Amino acid sequence: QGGKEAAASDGRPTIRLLTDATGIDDKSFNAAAWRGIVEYYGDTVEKPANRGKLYDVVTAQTQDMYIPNLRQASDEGYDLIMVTGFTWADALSEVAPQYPDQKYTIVDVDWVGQPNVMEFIYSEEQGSFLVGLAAALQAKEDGIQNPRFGFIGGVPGATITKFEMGYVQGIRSVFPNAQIYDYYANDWGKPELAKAQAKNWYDMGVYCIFSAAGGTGNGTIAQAKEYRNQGKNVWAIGVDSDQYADGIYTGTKSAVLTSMLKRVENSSLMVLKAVADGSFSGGVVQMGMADDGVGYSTANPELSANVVKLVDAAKADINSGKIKIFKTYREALAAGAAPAGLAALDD
Amino acid sequence: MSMIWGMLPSVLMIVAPILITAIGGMICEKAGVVNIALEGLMAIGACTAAAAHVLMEGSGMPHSLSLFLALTMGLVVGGLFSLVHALAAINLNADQTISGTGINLLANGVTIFASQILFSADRTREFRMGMQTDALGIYPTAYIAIAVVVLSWFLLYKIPFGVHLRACGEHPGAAESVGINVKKMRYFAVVASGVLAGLAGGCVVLTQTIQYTSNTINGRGFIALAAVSFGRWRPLGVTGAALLFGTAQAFAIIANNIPALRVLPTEVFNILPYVVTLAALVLFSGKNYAPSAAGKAYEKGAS
Amino acid sequence: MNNITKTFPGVVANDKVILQVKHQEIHALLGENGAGKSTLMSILFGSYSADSGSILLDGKPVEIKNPNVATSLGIGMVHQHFKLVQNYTVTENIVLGVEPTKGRLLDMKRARERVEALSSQYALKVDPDSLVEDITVGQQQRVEILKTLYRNANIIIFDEPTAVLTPQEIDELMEILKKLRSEGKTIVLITHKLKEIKEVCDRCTVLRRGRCIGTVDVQDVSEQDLAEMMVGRAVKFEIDKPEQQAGRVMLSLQHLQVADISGALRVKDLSLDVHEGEIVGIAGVDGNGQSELLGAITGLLPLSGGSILLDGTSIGNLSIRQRIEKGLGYIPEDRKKYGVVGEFSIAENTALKNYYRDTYRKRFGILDFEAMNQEAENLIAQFDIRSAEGAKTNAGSLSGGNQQKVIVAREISLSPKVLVVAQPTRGLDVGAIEYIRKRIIAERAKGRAILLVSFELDEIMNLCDRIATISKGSIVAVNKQHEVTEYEIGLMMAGSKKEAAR
Amino acid sequence: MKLSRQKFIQSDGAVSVMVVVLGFLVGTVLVALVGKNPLNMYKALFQALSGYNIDNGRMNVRYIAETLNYSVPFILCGLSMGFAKRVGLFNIGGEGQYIMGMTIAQAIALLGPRIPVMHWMFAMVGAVLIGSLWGGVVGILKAKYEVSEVVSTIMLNYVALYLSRIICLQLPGATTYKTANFPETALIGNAFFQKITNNSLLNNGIFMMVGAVLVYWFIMEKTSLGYGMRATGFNKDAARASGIPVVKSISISMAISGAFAGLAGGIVALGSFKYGRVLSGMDNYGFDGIAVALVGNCTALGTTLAGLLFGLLKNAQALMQGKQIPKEITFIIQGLIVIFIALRSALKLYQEYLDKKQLQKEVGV
Ligand SMILES: Nc1ncnc2c1ncn2[C@@H]1O[C@H](COP(=O)(O)OP(=O)(O)OP(=O)(O)O)[C@@H](O)[C@H]1O
Ligand SMILES: Nc1ncnc2c1ncn2[C@@H]1O[C@H](COP(=O)(O)OP(=O)(O)OP(=O)(O)O)[C@@H](O)[C@H]1O
Ligand SMILES: [Mg+2]
Ligand SMILES: [Mg+2]
Repeated sequence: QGGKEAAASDGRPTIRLLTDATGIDDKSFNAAAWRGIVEYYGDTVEKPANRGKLYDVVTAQTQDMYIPNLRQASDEGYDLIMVTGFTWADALSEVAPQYPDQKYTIVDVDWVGQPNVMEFIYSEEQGSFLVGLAAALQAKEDGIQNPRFGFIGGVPGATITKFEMGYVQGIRSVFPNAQIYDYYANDWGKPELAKAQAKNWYDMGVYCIFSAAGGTGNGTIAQAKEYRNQGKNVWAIGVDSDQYADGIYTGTKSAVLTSMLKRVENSSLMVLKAVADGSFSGGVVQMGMADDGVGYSTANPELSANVVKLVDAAKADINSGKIKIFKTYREALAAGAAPAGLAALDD
Repeated sequence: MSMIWGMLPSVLMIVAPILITAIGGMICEKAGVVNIALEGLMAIGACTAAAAHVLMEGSGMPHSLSLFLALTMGLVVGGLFSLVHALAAINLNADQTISGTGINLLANGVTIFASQILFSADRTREFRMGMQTDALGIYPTAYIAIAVVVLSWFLLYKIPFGVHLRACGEHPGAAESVGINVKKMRYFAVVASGVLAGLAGGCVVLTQTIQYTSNTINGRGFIALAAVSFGRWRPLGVTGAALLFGTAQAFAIIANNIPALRVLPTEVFNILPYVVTLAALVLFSGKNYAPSAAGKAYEKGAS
Repeated sequence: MNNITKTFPGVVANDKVILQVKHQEIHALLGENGAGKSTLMSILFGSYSADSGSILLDGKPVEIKNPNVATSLGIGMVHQHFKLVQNYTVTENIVLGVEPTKGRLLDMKRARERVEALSSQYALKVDPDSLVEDITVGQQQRVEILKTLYRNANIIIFDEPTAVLTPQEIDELMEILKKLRSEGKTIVLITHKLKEIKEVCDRCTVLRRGRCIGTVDVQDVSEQDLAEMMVGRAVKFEIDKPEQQAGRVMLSLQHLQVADISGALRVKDLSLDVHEGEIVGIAGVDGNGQSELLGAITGLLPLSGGSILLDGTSIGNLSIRQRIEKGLGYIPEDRKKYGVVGEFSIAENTALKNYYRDTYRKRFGILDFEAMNQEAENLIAQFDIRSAEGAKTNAGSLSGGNQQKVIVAREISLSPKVLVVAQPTRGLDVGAIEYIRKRIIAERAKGRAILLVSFELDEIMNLCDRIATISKGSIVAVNKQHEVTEYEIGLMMAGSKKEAAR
Repeated sequence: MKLSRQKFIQSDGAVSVMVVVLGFLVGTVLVALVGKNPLNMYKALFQALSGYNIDNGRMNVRYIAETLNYSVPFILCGLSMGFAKRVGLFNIGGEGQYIMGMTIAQAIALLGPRIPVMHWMFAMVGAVLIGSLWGGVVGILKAKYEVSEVVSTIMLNYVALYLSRIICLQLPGATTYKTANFPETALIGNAFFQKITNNSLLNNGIFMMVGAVLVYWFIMEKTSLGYGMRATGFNKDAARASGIPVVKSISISMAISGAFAGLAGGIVALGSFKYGRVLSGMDNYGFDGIAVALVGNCTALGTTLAGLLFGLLKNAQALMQGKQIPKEITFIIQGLIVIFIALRSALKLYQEYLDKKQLQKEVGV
């Protein structure tokens, strides 16, 4: 079962996805990577017909399983092994040189530097800029005076800081002096904290909250749903995948105004195609907005057409370099693009 | 100050499930059975309630009816699983911590396994709308918790049933000799703790998040267990203990919003509730308030 | 009760026992420890169900499945070990299980009134609002009696009610029994005290090793006859105790003050000397500071004041182990709790106090289990300890008497200068009692200073050279054994000075 | 026949084996119920046990080595739980002790003197010491202030988790998820093992684990210290009355108990990783150790075997998933085994029932 031995006769490559403990239902990069894989083989997530034949997934319960799981997958002769998230970087750096003929790919990392590893990194700050911009424009459209905004992070660190900085700069491009609160729950799995903080902020008059906090972020969405359902004009912003559906509270009405999209599925598709046509090579692939790596969701019908138009316009400016987005708090602060006193950390 | 008052509904949201579970644990220990499976039972209740709500809501059932039935099912399944503990602890004189540990482990697997069967995913599908707050911004869970506290107090101290139940935890031999069916009482208590833990699990998912994941309960059952002894096995004491935990959690958020406190590492506030509890336990140590027969198997007729 | 048979794992507790009790009589049930008396009565009371046999009440067969049925049939029981919830009040305990209610709510006011009424009707004085843990054993017994009366029992079973009472309290109890009989109650009295049977009982049934030996009219038999029926052979009541000269002071208690765990002062300014080669008895009703006194001497409880000298050195502040090393031996009252480790073998139990010394300890703290076993085998032979697998038998599987022998063997083998002995024969059968008492007297002959605490006046009178009577934590008087009567001691136990008693 | 049945019921080992078999049986049924082939589960288990892949006939010793390596923290945390349980305490704090051990080992690895061998030894000693401190505190609170060890260990688990973050974030090169790489001198990898096991993670930790098992057995069964502790565990009052320093016994035993878990943390930190982790959640070895000890009946040998079983299940997880068997089945099997262990007391009741029946027959009821 699995592995090269079972490769399809049509020459499609085999792949194993390795994930951390959260698994492929994390609504984040694991889910997206899986979605891309499934799509490549013409299956759907609900009915992965070729699972176990051409592709499969293994979830590591603890981090000390990363290296053994990588080696095990390498033994089984898959054409490609995919891992997601920077926590896998060290394990991959260790294993990849030992299996020089095995192809690997990793998402969110650009420092493995092995000839048999294709590395994908995403410009999260660009997508985050867009959702910040969208939220600010929507607030303006709603006629809100001095709207305030919130950001909830999981565990602080450089990656999450990219999200926060992009978001902050997006807002500030509309309201240069907008008040922006931030909060790090220090945990990826405590929605109650995000929910309590979100309620607190919404009560204070915050208009929109963007959370990049894994399962913790579910609390924000839950709170936004409740308040919208009660008729309050507040929003949550989804992250990684399009969380429009998660935010639906009635009919097609969703409390998720938009989502910062990080299309890891594109990495899956790209790398699988590269393996199939023999163009696979090691090195870093930067997935920016221009490459459709990041973006924002327009699924919510309440996101006004005008806002969409303006945000799409900004996209062009980002691509052309007219809008410059800082990735670190240090830089953003120095350039005056972010307010002082945020809890973001650069390492 | 207004910020702290504003946090009250959130504090209640966090406290309510812990309190409900702790009251269940208290009743159980009052009857002489220690239940360290609270954590697992909460998980089972949470998973059941979330799954049921998703499925019923999706079938077009009225929202509040669906919520009600979901909670009920969480409560029933929690109660059913607690029967395992009851059987082991009451009929078979098993070591009560062992069967509790077993249920906790089992719950890890069973909830996810069930989600895979129902939703082909490691978690339940997300529901549309959980519980709603009232005009004061307070969830029904807070009222459920208050009702549970009052009811438990009434049950344990105001009617003969409670006197009988407590006697089973203090001196089962005495209870047996006056015709109280110790096994039945203990069964009631264990199942009550399972039911309340299941209910509380449902309360957690339906107020704090949008779906059940393996991380949803996240130690709350153990905190409830601690609240039982910290609260000295009295409804009011347990309420106080649960409130302390909830408030300390909220304090981490409040501290975040006060610039002066932001210089401290967040972890300091994360640690706070646990350190406070430890300190309080040392400070108020001395007399042992635990029911004297708690944790010991009772063999009929033994004196 | 007809042909009642009841087995426990490993024991036939009742073997086709027949018991017939008449209306309004006081019927004694006599037998050694373990004869099956409690078991038989537990069957009558529904706590156990018999393996076979039948019960007839007023000629009609009844099936007593549980205590509830017994209660509804008018059968009540005062258990050997009181069945009282310690942190409930007297009233709560009495009404437990049949609480008066108003609607569905507890009506403690009415309960209290009922208790007070019953308590004055039968002259059973108790404070209805006290917690049971705060009242004396005698009072607890009254609570137990009130429990049966509250349930309108017509047949009341008393399981060894006098074991824990002072002679005066026993007299009171006998009066209560007679009063109950005159009020129309039928009473079954379990005891192995022949005097009591002669005093109040009408008829007596004797059990031995689970079998029914016979039923007799008490008037027709002597105490000696009853004793022989009970034991199955001729018995001697007194033990030989040669006169012996006491030596120098070995244990000296000076102005002891001891508080119990809740902080209440239970021993007040107590002073007492014990000499080499003498047995000093502490007579008193349970709960008058004996446990605290024992705790203070052995080191289980801290001293609040005063000092303890052992052979001249102060041991009051030493650890328990240091006291043992200085030559203090202790045979505790509660052998299961303080005496043996049930899951340990006999060998591990006999080494419990000196396992860490060079006898059993080799290099690196390794224990010499071989030596332990050998020593234990010696003791087993020497002390006639009956066990299934010799030194390797788990102590928990031994009978009570043999567990006690293990403890006695351990303590005596350590050759202590002072031996503190508490209730050494409680719950043992006649053979074991004789044996243990002989060993204690043998220790006296070796010149040990022995302090004996017992609630059984018989035992005190039989064994001691001097008797110190304790009441409310203080010594009322110290008397030579032959200069005082049981009756006088009884009065002093109740608190009056000896002079007053005369 | 009758005798052998009695022997069986009384033999803890035999019953444990039966319980494990039962757990697997139920697990098998569950797998079949969800439409998967249970045979695949056993193939995965067999491969994790023997290194032999039945499907393609390939042999790879690395799987055996990984099973062993995973079992190291299970066994050590099992010993931690078991040691406390033998003294009558329920140590739910293995996780916290493990985390603290891990943390200190990481700190010493990054800050300690880079002397070969000495360096990692220092780190391990540090892990053991902090573990014993973390456990010892519980013992002292219990012995001196009667604070329930169940409550205090639960509290200390969380304190450890967050304290570990605070400490690790201060270490050189720390980001919010990892520190700088450890110097070579701090690692406990074993080149020989790597060579013969196809680069498994098996490391010198296994020697420490074996040492710990021996120490456990030696202290418990052979020494006067262990004797005093067992006496305390079985009957605290009798032990105290016999002069055994109970407060000391309890404190020391919790300290030793914590030392085992601390060592587990140190071994995982320096054996399975080349950098320090800044934890954001728990590894759960400490909690699983509870189950390991219970399955192993708290004896040295039993705990070792139970730990190996848990290591096997863990190593089989990935192999099972590769065959589309959900890994949760391993948790279910573990939980069932522990529950069946609890039900073991039923066998004792059954034995008593048989004895009684026998006696009744003799008496002729
Ligand atoms: N629950 C039990 N399980 C096993 N054996 C028991 C049990 N209860 C009593 N026995 C045994 O049955 C026998 C009869 O015990 P019982 O308590 O009826 O004696 P007794 O005559 O009341 O003795 P005592 O004078 O000591 O009260 C004894 O050998 C006792 O050890
Ligand atoms: N309540 C009980 N539960 C279980 N077993 C008991 C109980 N009471 C006694 N036994 C067991 O019954 C057996 C007989 O005990 P018991 O103390 O009655 O013996 P005995 O015949 O009175 O001997 P001794 O004269 O030495 O006291 C022992 O093996 C004891 O462990
Ligand atoms: Mg006996
Ligand atoms: Mg008796």
